[in-house]
Amino acid sequence: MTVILNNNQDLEKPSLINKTQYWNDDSAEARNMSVKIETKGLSIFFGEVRAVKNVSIRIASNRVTAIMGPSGCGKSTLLKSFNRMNELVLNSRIEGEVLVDGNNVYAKDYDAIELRKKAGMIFQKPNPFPKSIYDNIAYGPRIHGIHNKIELDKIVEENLKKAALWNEVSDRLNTSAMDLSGGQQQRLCIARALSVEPEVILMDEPCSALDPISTSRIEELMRDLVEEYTVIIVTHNMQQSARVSDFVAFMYLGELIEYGPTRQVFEKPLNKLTENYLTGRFG
Amino acid sequence: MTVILNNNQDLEKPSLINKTQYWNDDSAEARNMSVKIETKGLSIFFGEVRAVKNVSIRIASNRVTAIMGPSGCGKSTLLKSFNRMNELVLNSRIEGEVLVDGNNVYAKDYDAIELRKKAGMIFQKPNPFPKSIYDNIAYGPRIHGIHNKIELDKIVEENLKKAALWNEVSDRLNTSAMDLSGGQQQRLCIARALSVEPEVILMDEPCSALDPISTSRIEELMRDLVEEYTVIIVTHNMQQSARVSDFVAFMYLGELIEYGPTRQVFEKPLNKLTENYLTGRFG
Amino acid sequence: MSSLIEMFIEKLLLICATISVVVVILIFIFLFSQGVPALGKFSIIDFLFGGQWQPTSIIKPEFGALPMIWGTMIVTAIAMSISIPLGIIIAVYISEVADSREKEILKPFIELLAGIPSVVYGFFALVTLATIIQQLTGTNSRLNALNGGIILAIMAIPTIVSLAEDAITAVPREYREASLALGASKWETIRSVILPSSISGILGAILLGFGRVVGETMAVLMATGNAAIINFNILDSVRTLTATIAIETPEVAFGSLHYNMLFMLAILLFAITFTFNYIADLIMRRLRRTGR
Amino acid sequence: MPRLMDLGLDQLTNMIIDMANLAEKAIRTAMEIFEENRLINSESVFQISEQLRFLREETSNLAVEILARYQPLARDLRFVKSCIDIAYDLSRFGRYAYDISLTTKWLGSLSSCDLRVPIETSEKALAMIRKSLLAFKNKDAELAKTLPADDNVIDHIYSGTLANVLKDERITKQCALAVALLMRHIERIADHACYIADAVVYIVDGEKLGLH
Amino acid sequence: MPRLMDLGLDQLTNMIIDMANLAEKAIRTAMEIFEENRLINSESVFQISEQLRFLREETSNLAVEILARYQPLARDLRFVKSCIDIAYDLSRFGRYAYDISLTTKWLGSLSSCDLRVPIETSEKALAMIRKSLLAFKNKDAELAKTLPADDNVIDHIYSGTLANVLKDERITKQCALAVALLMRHIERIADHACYIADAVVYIVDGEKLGLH
Amino acid sequence: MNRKAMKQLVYFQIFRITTISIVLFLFYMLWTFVLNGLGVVNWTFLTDIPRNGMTAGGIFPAIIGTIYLTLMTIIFTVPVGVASAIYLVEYAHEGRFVDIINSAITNLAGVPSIIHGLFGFGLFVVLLNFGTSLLSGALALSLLDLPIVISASREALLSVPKSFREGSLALGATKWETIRHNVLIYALPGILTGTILAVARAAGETAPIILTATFFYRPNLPTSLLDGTMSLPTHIYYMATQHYNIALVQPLTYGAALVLLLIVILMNIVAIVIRSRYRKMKKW
Ligand SMILES: Nc1ncnc2c1ncn2[C@@H]1O[C@H](COP(=O)(O)OP(=O)(O)OP(=O)(O)O)[C@@H](O)[C@H]1O
Ligand SMILES: Nc1ncnc2c1ncn2[C@@H]1O[C@H](COP(=O)(O)OP(=O)(O)OP(=O)(O)O)[C@@H](O)[C@H]1O
Ligand SMILES: [Mg+2]
Ligand SMILES: [Mg+2]
Ligand SMILES: O=P([O-])([O-])[O-]
Repeated sequence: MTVILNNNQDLEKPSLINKTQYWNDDSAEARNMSVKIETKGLSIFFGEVRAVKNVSIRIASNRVTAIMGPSGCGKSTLLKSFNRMNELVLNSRIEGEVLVDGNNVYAKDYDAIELRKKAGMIFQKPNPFPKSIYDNIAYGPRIHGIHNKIELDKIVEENLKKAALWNEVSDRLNTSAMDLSGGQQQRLCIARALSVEPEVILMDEPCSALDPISTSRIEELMRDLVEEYTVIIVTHNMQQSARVSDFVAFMYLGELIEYGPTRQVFEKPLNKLTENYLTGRFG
Repeated sequence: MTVILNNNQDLEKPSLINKTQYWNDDSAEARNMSVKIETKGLSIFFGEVRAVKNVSIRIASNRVTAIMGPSGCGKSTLLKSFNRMNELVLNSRIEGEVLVDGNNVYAKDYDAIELRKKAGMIFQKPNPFPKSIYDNIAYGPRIHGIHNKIELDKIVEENLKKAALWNEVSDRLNTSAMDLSGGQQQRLCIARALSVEPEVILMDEPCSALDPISTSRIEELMRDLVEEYTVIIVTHNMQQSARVSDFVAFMYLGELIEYGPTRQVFEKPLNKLTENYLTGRFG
Repeated sequence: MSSLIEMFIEKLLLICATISVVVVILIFIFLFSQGVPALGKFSIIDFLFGGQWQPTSIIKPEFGALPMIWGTMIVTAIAMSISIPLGIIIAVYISEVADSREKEILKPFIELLAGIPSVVYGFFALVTLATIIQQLTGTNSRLNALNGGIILAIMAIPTIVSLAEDAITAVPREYREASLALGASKWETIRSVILPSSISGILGAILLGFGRVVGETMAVLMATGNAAIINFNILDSVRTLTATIAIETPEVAFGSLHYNMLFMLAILLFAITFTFNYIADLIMRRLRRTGR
Repeated sequence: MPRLMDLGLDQLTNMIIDMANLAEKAIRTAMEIFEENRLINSESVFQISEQLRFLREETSNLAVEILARYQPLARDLRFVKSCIDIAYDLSRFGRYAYDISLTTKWLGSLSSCDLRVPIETSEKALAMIRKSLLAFKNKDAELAKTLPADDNVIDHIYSGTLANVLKDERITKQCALAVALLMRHIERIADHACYIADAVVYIVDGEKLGLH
Repeated sequence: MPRLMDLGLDQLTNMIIDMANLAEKAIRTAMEIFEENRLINSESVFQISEQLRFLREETSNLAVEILARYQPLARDLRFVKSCIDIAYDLSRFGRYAYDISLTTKWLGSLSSCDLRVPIETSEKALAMIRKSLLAFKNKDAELAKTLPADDNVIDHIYSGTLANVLKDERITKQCALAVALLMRHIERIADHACYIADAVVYIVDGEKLGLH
Repeated sequence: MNRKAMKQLVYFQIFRITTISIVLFLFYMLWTFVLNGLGVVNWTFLTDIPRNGMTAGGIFPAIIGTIYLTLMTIIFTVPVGVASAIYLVEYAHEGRFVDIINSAITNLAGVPSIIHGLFGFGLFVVLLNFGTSLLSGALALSLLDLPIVISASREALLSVPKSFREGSLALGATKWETIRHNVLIYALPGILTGTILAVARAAGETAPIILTATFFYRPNLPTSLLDGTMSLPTHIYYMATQHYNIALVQPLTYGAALVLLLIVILMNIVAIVIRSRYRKMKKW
């Protein structure tokens, strides 16, 4: 195809193909892509249960990576290991390594606080604090020592803009965030996560509580964010994953079964399990 | 196309086209179809709020009719008016008529209990009773005076089979229904609704709490049920509606904006609002 | 037919539900009908601001409630100033800091304490606590405001802890996660997210604790010494409204001015607790409505 | 913010436009063989035709991908669906152009033949392609609906020419064959332009008129 | 319980099979004109060709509908996608058959010509169609992969025949033209049978081999 | 360790120490009762009447009095309380009337127990002339317990998901059928827990009955509703404050207090156990 397209400059301009289907360009780019997060033989235990089993995965920066798989396969657990949120569960224990920018985040002297600044998290249910919109966004920066009003104002505006929410709320920054609609709340949460200048954004089924219209807003936002951040999303929704992700990781019973460019995995999965899952011939 | 297909006996056998796309055969059949439920100038008020505005709709028997529209447009309210469940809300008041099998169910001497037997309801969240699987199904028949064990056994088995659940649970009818998975629970609720021999099945977003695989099970079940029952489903999910419904009703701000065969509404909606909603250019 | 039964049942239940209303009204009417006649014979000003309570004086009975109001106030103040901080700290500890094993022990234990009869606390204050305080301070009135205050604080702590703990636990897990995911420490999360968002529940807990303290009878009766004098030393004996009613009612002559004045004390007490309970209720209700 | 799908739809549009340009180029190149009596190798037309075939495949791949990713409905659905058909029509143009270019290969040099009618008609057909593409670009159903008239004109010329070459004894058998073959290809081109117009009407109005 | 989508996929399969049968019938009918020297009116072939065109449209409509309704993935996606292409290939068979049937219309009676090679080769091409369909029905990638060899044989015959008719002076110009035209159409038919085989391999293995 | 973590550690340690001290203090309190009471609690103590001017003998009449009072309170409050709760949760629609009932209940719950006593004294003892009797005492206690039973039952009913009711109604069950077959049974453990806690409270209450039902010394058991009685809480109070030789009887007082404590704690434990079992069982 490249041969043909080369004759047509028109087709070379930024387009869907270039934006979400870079894998068209063979895995060459994939091989050159910089790795943001990497796990090496990662296993995560809850007491006796081994929720994640010996997973080694390299996640590309500035790409959307989707983690998929049947319920209970360890998607959320894996995601949370990237910012050590799984530590909050009593009895949880890990084996193996999680490297972010090449550093093992489970090393003794690695600061979980810094890690969580670096890897923001968006949850399934929008969870704005019961504070004003402004205070929601300012929360993180304040925690990290910014109290200058002008600076905070700037941060709030900037991040609301990034989250495509500024237009809708700029005139009511001091009203409660709880009065926003579900979709707006989720975008607020994204803005809040952005406020501490993360490099990675982890999303755990961020749209499963939203209506279809809010969902597509968030999906558009994801594609926007990936220009600047590394986005990792857990989703049950195959179409969503098809729409937004560049890479798909498929998990089953705690293991990483398949991992590759989205188009390839969706069109031609290598693993029979993946195939069955994608075609709904599962369990 | 009919011309062509007539040459090919093979194509005439029951198939997707015949099953879900009868509207291919022009509206002739639609016009001849028997009407199960009809509303005439139906308005439903909650106190001062008019949630449903002057809706007149004729719902075909043995078809799946989907009610769609943005959140708060009155879908659930309309659905509930079909078995008078909306009466349970204080301050609710109706104007106009709802005819089931030609009888106005809001007439003074119409028995709401009988109506609710006739029009079973499935809710958004699976709501099995915390009883055994057996007792869940037997609940309705018992309430209506059947206590003979043999008869109940038969009812339980029959309806579990109809709901495509028998194979999965026949060996543990006495375990708690709460131990079933979400999708199984929802099918149990369907079996429970079937147990009192309804003619109509009302479903209010029956899959919105389920994973994709359970969802497709329920969707397949819906297509099965429609052979014997009239199915009305409220759903947010356009693809779901496209998959299972024969007719689509589109509501907006309490009004019925568009109503027609699914393929036609989805391919060529007549109303601009419907068009915008379907193409996600809404609000 | 079946709808007739349905209707009958509904009416029956309705009647039962009305009983509480009737009782409250009855209490109201009764208190006022027994108390208000006293105002004809004794001015309300003297009642509220009179410093002397000598109901049985043959010469000139005095019904100044101020000493009891003072006593109630000082005991309550001591009790609350101890129980509020401790209650909140323990609530936070149990719900946010303690590991699940500690929690499993602490929670039922606190609940259990809420169920211990006040007379038992009173007896403890009377015998043991008073001795301890006396040994520590060297005061000569064994039974005093401090003693009463401390025992009331201990009695109020379970109430405050369990209600505040409920309020804190009711803070959605999502807030915690959100804050932690932003890189806040656990303590920062508690201070900046959890406490602010459970503040109304905690306030309700405090107010209910307050109501319990003000209305408490047996413990103060046994712990404070019951001297109806105004005194600014917390190591002196005081007497509360409740104690006065408990002590004097059995001996009073029915229909006498003293009898009526006891009801006036009850009205006063009722007014105070009513006010606080009402505010607490308002807060709790708003809480429930907004679902926080 | 544009919908994610819009990126894909724009891309589809661009690909269709590119294809239309290529198709026009193919037909023009093929016809030039006769116009200037140049003996252009049909190979270059074949190249364009193959490009079109590949592009058609790409377009329909993209369309399928959009369908499976975004589940378009209503107008979007009609658009994507139609793009598959239009791409097919456009790829046919390439094939017809190639067939035209083969005429000399089959029949030898036609320098002695009077090919003015086919050449003129091919201009008309090219105009129809441009028109249908304009209608597509602007989603102009009214413009699209004028194409059947153009097609009628060409049909008319076609049957007239056939009758004429059979009747007129001065026309050699070879030339008659050449004119007939050329005209038939041009007539097919006009048909496919009409199909495109059809698709445009369907995109805009949701009606399948069957204009041709 | 079958998946809802399966009903649609089965329907698609049936339509493809029907189309293949029709295509075979069209080619056979067209070739009969020469075989028995019957002057069958090309109209009946045209009818079948038009039927195929309509069926292709129906098939691709259904495929699009399945894509938009069920969002198939993996093998299902490849299958639906391929059905669109296969239906296109099959509809082309109809068109080639029609073009074949037009040969006599263009060149007059060919009773004097030796058409044994085209007729034999057409049987080979028909066998390829049947084979590709069998591969499709049974999702037999291995069988599909044998088609390019068959195609090579036909390509060989084609170029050999062309050389032969040019060299052999006993063959009249008209006959030479007829053989060349017929062989070219048959060669195209074999190509499209290969495309179908290609699609089958893609469905089964997910590989686009580009067999032809 | 960075500043954040340091700060957190300091705070959390302070919290832990505070909590542990309070818990230890309360354990100490309970321990004094065990230590001082265990010596006197024996079979005679439990089954004998007080003797020698209450300086010897047992607390049998007090125990029986407490049991009688408690049982009567249950009989008065549980039916009315549960019925009220059912009405409020299942039938009443939001509105003025419900608001009135609700605020009456909260009010009633907030009335200091001594006022219940005073009210009972004035109304039952004096005006209605029931005298100082089981009936007066039980009625006074009932007023105090009623809101507790109602609240507990209401919570239990509210915790039964709305979907159970909808599910049943949608099957054509009537409202009462729904409540009986598909609501009450699931609320029962909750109601039971609440009731037991209310009962425990009644058993330990002092102020209301001191004015309405009990005597300092009344060794013979009550034979009618209109008889006065002894009771454990008041017995403790009297022995601790009114006895002519407080110091002498202190061991006996400790014994009585220990018995009361054990009764009340036992009931609480039963309630807690029921509740935690029920929580584990309940899956909605
Ligand atoms: N806190 C926990 N304690 C014990 N086991 C746990 C805990 N959290 C998760 N697990 C177990 O770990 C496994 C993986 O859980 P996880 O939440 O990661 O699954 P998931 O893929 O995210 O599922 P879902 O799609 O339902 O969210 C499950 O088997 C689960 O039971
Ligand atoms: N019990 C009620 N009291 C007052 N207003 C109500 C009540 N129930 C619904 N409404 C109002 O009626 C309108 C229609 O509500 P309904 O639940 O039918 O919407 P819906 O279309 O089902 O929305 P959703 O998709 O969010 O379920 C809404 O505006 C809602 O606020
Ligand atoms: Mg998860
Ligand atoms: Mg609804
Ligand atoms: O609880 P009281 O001791 O005040 O009755």
